[in-house]
Formats: sequence, structure tokens, C-alpha cells
Amino acid sequence: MDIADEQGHETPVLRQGRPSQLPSVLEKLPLPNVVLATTETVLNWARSRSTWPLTYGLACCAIEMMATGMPQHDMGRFGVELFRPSPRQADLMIVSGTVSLKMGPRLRRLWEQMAVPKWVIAMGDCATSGGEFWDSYHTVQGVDTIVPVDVYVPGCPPRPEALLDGVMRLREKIQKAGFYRPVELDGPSVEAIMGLAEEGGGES
Amino acid sequence: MRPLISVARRPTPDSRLVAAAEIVRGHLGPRLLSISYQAGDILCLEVDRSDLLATATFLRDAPELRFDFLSCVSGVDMVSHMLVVYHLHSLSNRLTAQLKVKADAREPVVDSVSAIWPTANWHEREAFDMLGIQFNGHPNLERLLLVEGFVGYPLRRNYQLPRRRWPHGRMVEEGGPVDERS
Amino acid sequence: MSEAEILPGQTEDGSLPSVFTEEFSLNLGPQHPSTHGVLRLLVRLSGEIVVDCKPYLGYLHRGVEKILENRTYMQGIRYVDQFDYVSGMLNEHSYVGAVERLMQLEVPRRAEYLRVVVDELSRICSHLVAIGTALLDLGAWTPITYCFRDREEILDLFEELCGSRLNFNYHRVGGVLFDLPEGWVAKCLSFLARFERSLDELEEFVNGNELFIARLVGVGVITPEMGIAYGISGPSIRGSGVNFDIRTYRPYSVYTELGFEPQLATAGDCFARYLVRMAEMRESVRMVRRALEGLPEGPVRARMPHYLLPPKGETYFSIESSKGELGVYLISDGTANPYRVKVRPPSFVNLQILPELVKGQKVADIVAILGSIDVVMGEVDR
Amino acid sequence: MLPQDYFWGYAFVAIFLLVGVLFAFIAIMMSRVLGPRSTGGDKLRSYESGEVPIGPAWVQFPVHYYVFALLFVVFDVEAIFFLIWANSFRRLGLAGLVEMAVFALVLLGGLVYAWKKGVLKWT
Repeated sequence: MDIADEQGHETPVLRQGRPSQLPSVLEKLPLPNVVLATTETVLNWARSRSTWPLTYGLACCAIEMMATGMPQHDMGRFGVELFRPSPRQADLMIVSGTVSLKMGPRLRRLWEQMAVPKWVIAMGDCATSGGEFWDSYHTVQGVDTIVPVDVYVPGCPPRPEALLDGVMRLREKIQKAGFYRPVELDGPSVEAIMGLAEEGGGES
Repeated sequence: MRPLISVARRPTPDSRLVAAAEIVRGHLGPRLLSISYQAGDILCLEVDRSDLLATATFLRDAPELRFDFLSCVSGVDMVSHMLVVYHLHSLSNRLTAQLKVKADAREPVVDSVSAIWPTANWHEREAFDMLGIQFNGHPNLERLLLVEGFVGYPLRRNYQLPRRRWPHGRMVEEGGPVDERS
Repeated sequence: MSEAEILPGQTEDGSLPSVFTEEFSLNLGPQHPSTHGVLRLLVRLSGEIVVDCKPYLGYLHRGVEKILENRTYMQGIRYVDQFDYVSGMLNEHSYVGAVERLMQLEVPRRAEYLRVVVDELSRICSHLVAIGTALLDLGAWTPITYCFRDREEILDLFEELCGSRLNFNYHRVGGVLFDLPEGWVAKCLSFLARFERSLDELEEFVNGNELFIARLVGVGVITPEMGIAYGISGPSIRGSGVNFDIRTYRPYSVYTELGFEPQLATAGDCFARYLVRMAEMRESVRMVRRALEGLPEGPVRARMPHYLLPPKGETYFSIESSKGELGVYLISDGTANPYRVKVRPPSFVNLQILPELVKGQKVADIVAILGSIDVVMGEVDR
Repeated sequence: MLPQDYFWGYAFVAIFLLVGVLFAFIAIMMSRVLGPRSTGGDKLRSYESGEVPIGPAWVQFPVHYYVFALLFVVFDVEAIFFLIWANSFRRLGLAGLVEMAVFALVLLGGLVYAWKKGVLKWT
């Protein structure tokens, strides 16, 4: 899966300045309070304003993610309100922290178990590219080798405002995304990608 | 380059530590390979691998010593030999001791003290996981931290970290983790 | 009765026991809201009662001890912050203290006082997160918002002091990096005054609340002998009445001058550990206030060569981090990189007692006990 | 109401039912039409906090949870009857009271029996 999202839409250069209140694709009709829009726009508008994250705190970035969720910075203002523990009910996976070799297959499994449409934010340097553990023997060098990532948030740990900026960019990306075609999850298993022994069913 | 900082002055060890040293020297006698003080407040002992368990039980049960708190078990690869270092606290007498045991560099085997101090269980499993030190008598000596299929013992000196470069943002891994032995 | 026909759990003479129940194994796995990070507990249950609990670690193992061997002492301070990422300053103090002890270096008194100030503030942050998440796991959403509100104020103070909220990189071998900026002391003292009122607020939430008393009192009792045998340190052991606090056991820095007294409780259950943490936060506030009032003048860092070469040798230095005794066994071979840095993380050792405490308890109590032992996975997996 | 209007009345009911059912049906089917689905990989494997589930989940559970649930259902329904009776308490007078007392006593007997059998004793 290349960096651009599934429909092949290149992420357009994001307009700086105040995000428009009304997505520009809506047509204003002369009738009062009547707006015409395609289903796709309405769906994306709804999806982008309520991406529920998965409680997926790994390391120090998890504490900053919690701080972003708390009243001072309040991610909830942007719809990223409820931290869903189960991937079945989460739309957004914020990978916050270092992904070790042992955690890689689990991360891929959690991502596969999430319901489509789903998005991934790689929070912090360790998730983006292995960060300061660039020469560690037990760290995955960047989450995008395991799961397709939509937004990268740099920083170690990124300030809550940086994560909020990441959420805003994800919003604009979702708003512009086309219709979400079903995702086929074949392809090599994570263990094969990471060259580890095929993980058995765990000890009983 | 001569270090600019004042060379370490040998602080004099306090009296209770010296008394404890006498008791240990009295009990162990010839089996005590070396005894010294580290910065004046840690009693450093070294014993042979064979009488590690005897020394450990003595240090814990001797009424004057009572080193009942095992703080840390560390494995160190000194290339010529493997070193297992135990740090002990005595809560009642406020003393700290360090017990060193040497083991063979290729196949290190040491007796497990988890029977004496249960806290040693995970410390020893981690030393086994990282350095390959076998602990006889350990309840379940298996991998603790590394991933299931990991090859090699990372903390050994001959284990090189992977050398990675990022030309044009794509990672190139030149020398992978190198461990001649396994 | 040949071997094949005997059903599992069936007695020899073939009769089924009166009520035949099977055990059920469950993964409180790496991604779980109550495991405070990536800890996996393979729990075997019979109904609701825990029969056996097996922790699996390593999901956040990054090989920092090996990386430290390939970094100079100065670069290593950066990595030591990642161990207990809710109280960064204390990790740095242990690593830097070990190097200073190896070099028998005299740190200026002002630097020692500043270290006490930032360490105790970092301890307050850690306890706030510990208590907040422990209560959150029991289902209380409000206390954690109060805890994080106070923690944000401390993080603002830290950011003003050393520019970062979590990975401070503030300690240096021989002292600290920056002196206090203008007006920082006044801001800190006003925060301490407000903080003591919000501590009373927090106590109003929890101490009288019979829900927490029902969930925490008498659950996960650690007896003093069991605690010492398992090497438990920090608030977890002081909750059982054992007076083991490195600040008084092997005094370092200027804690003796500031008149520090360890906080103890006797019951040894989850509630006692919570009480010890609350009392320690009040003690930390006193420490910071006394240190700020008696702040001596002078340099903030000893005169150090640019290229640090500690002498050959080994040392073991431990401090009292918010979770317990954080020890660093440092071996140096005279070069710019440490030969071996073995860290004794308190969470790693305190976690060992979890299977003992959890056997026979209910599933819901695992969460309460784990919250009271206060484990941070960065320190457990290193 | 004229005779032919009589049957018209039922038409309204039918329309009302139809709209109700259709409304619910469309709401449910909408997500199947618009929402994409991902299949394959570990998607259909049951979620156990990131791990591969170990052992079957359908095990012989200790029985007292089931019996406790039964008792709860019985006494929950009893509470409903009490509620209804309490509403028209004064009008039913003594007869109502005696009836409800008998009803309550019978169920109390059941509770005592369960208690003696040790169902309420939690291991």
C-alpha cells in the first residue's frame, strides 16, 4: 500500500489558514437552509468529525496522548473523544510510542481487526521512523513498514498541540478522500515481513 | 588525555562496614577470593562459583549481616569471562554489599539464588535472555524480554548493533546483528 | 477404562465429579486499558476466580542498555529518560549520580538543591498519573482529570525551566543544565499552595468514597516478609510498614539537610499504597518549598572537561524514584562510552509479585492490584 | 363512522406499521450499502487484546453464575408485579393485600430453599 491513500488520491497541498466552516463542495441553493451535496461528501464530513481513537498507548507518547485527551488540550473538541479499547469500535489508531519487534505482529493484527474505514496516525519519532532507537536490535524502524500510515506527527514526544494539528490534517485528508472501497487484507503476514518465526498460538 | 577531575580519593569505610567485613572474612576465610570497599559504603566480595549458594545463605541468615533484600542481579560480559554481580541490602543493619561470581565466557553456568531470594527469578531470566547465562535450579528459565524467534544474545560484547542508513528516506540495513557464536 | 475414554477432569472410576467445571485462559494482553502500557497477562480463570497469572514482558523492549554502551555519557542521558517516562528527572539523576559517584565528584550545593526541586516535582507528576490511572481503571473518570490538571501546571514549570514536557535532559554530570529563570520560584511556590488545596480535593473524592474503600481495602495485601523477599521497594513496600526509602536508607543529595521523613502505612493493601502516595506528594511539596527557600547561591555545574573521561572502575548508585529503588550499576573502562550500564528498575521488580497477589482473587481485582503496584512499561522492558 | 370507513381505519394502522418497519430496515441496510467491509487477515479472528486467542471460550463455566442469574430473573419479575399492585393499592383493599402476601410468601419460600442449598454462598 503506497503512501497515498487507497483511492490513489495524492494528498493535496493543504491550504493554510482557517479551515472553512462548510466544506467548499456543498452547493448553496437559493432556497433558505437547503444544501445540495453528494453522499460521499456528507459521509466523509461525518467520518472526519468523529474519528474515535483506539486506546493504544505504547510509551512516552502515550502519556502525551492522554494529556491531549484531558481537559486542558481536549482532543474531544475535534471529535476524537472516546478512547475505544476494542478495535472493533475504533476508527483511528494513534500509534504512540516505540513499536518493538515483539509488538509489530500484534499491531498489525489490531489494525486488521479494526473496522474499515480506518486511519492511522504515527505519533512521535519512534513510530514515524524508529526515532532515537535507530540502531536498536529490537525496534521496528517506522510503523509504515507494517501498517499504512495516514498522518505522521513528528516530535519526541510531540506536544499536545502537535497531535491536535495531526488530527486536523487527518480531518482534511478524510474530507477529500473519495469513496472508500473495501480493503482486501491478503499479502504476506507481518511475521514474514519482519522476518520473525511464525508466531504460534501462544502457550496455553 | 589525563582526566582533569581530581583522582578519586579513597574515602575511609565506616566502622559498621569494616565490622561486617571481619565477620564475612572470619566465616568464609580462604574461599573469599577478594574483599574491598567501593567508595567507602559498599562491601565488595568475590567468591568462586561453587560456593555461591553457601555464601548467599550465610549473607542472608547471619544475625549480624542479614542481607535480606536482593536489589539487583547483573550479568556482565567481560570478554575473558562472564561476570554475575549481586547487590544486596540489609534493611535492619543499613548495609550494602556486592557479591561477584565469575563464569566461563563461552558457556556461562551459575547456580540460581531464586530459592534464597525469590526476587532473583526475573533478574536471572533477563540475564539468561540477554547474555545466555544458564542458572541451575531456576524454576522456569525461559525468554523474558526478547521476541520469540530472536537469535543471539544482544548484551554480549561480540553482538554488534545493526548498522542502518537512510539514503533517500528508504532504510538500508548494512551489517545486520552479528553474533559469531550462534 | 482405556486412556482415550477418560474425559478430562473425570475421576478414575469413570464417574464425573459432582459439578465439572473447566478453566478458561484469557489474555489481558498488550493492548488493554488497564495494563498501563504494553504488558500481557495470561490469566487462567475458573469462573471469576483467578487460578494462575503469567505476565509476559518485552513488548516495549528497545535494548537501551546495549544502546547506552554505544553512546558517550553525555548522549546517554537522553536515553535514560525513556525508562520511567512519567518521572523523567529521577531517571537522569540516577544515571548522572552513578557517574559522579564513580568520579567522586563534588557537585555544587546549588545544583544539589535544584536537583531536589526537580526530582520532587517529577515525583509529584508520577504519583498524580499513578493515582489518576489507578482510579480510572476502577471506573472513576473525574479524579484523573483533576490529577492531569495539576500535572499540566508542573509541566509548564518544567517547560519554562528546561524546555521540554516529558524528556527533560536537564541533569548533567556535575550538576544541572540551566539555572532557574526569572520568576520561576514565585510561580512554583504559588503552584505548591494551590496544589495542596487540590490534594485535599482529591482526597475528598477517594478517602470517603465507599466504592473505592470496598474495591481497595483488603485487596492485594503485601506482608512485610513477602515484600522484602520479592525485593519490592517504594510506596508498595512502605504501604506494608517497611521503612525502606533510599533517601533515608542511603542518603544522597541534600535530603538529610532538608529533614526528609519517609511516609509509611501499615495495612499493606491497595488502599494503604494509595495513602502512602498521597502522603508522599505532601512530603514532596514540603521538600520543594524548603529547598526553594534555602536555595544557596553559586554555580549550577561543576567545571567539567568538554570530553568526559571517567576513571576505570565500577559503581552502584541508587536513588528513590517514584516507583522504588532505581539503581544503576555502572562499569567504565576509561573510554568515553560506559562499558556496561545495568539498570535496576523498580517497576520490573515490583511486577514480579503480581502473580502471587492475584491468585485466588477475582478478575476485577487484577486491575486494582496492578494499578496500586504502579508499573510503567518503559522501565520494565527497558 | 360509516361502514366503509371502518376498514379505512385499518389502512392507517397498516401504513403506520409499514413505515415503521421500512424505516428500521433502511437504517440497518444503509450501513451495508454505504459502508465498506474489509475481509481477510486476522479480521475474523476473535479480538483478545492483540493476542491470538488461547483455548476455547465455550468452556464448562461454574454453574452458580447461571443459578444466580435465574434467581435474579425470578425476583425481577416479582418486582414488576409488586409495581402494578402498588399503583392501585387503595382500590384493591384487603383482598389485594392478602393475594400479594401469598404471592410474596411463595416466592420467599423459593428464596429460602435456594439459600439453604447454598446457591447464594459465593465461593
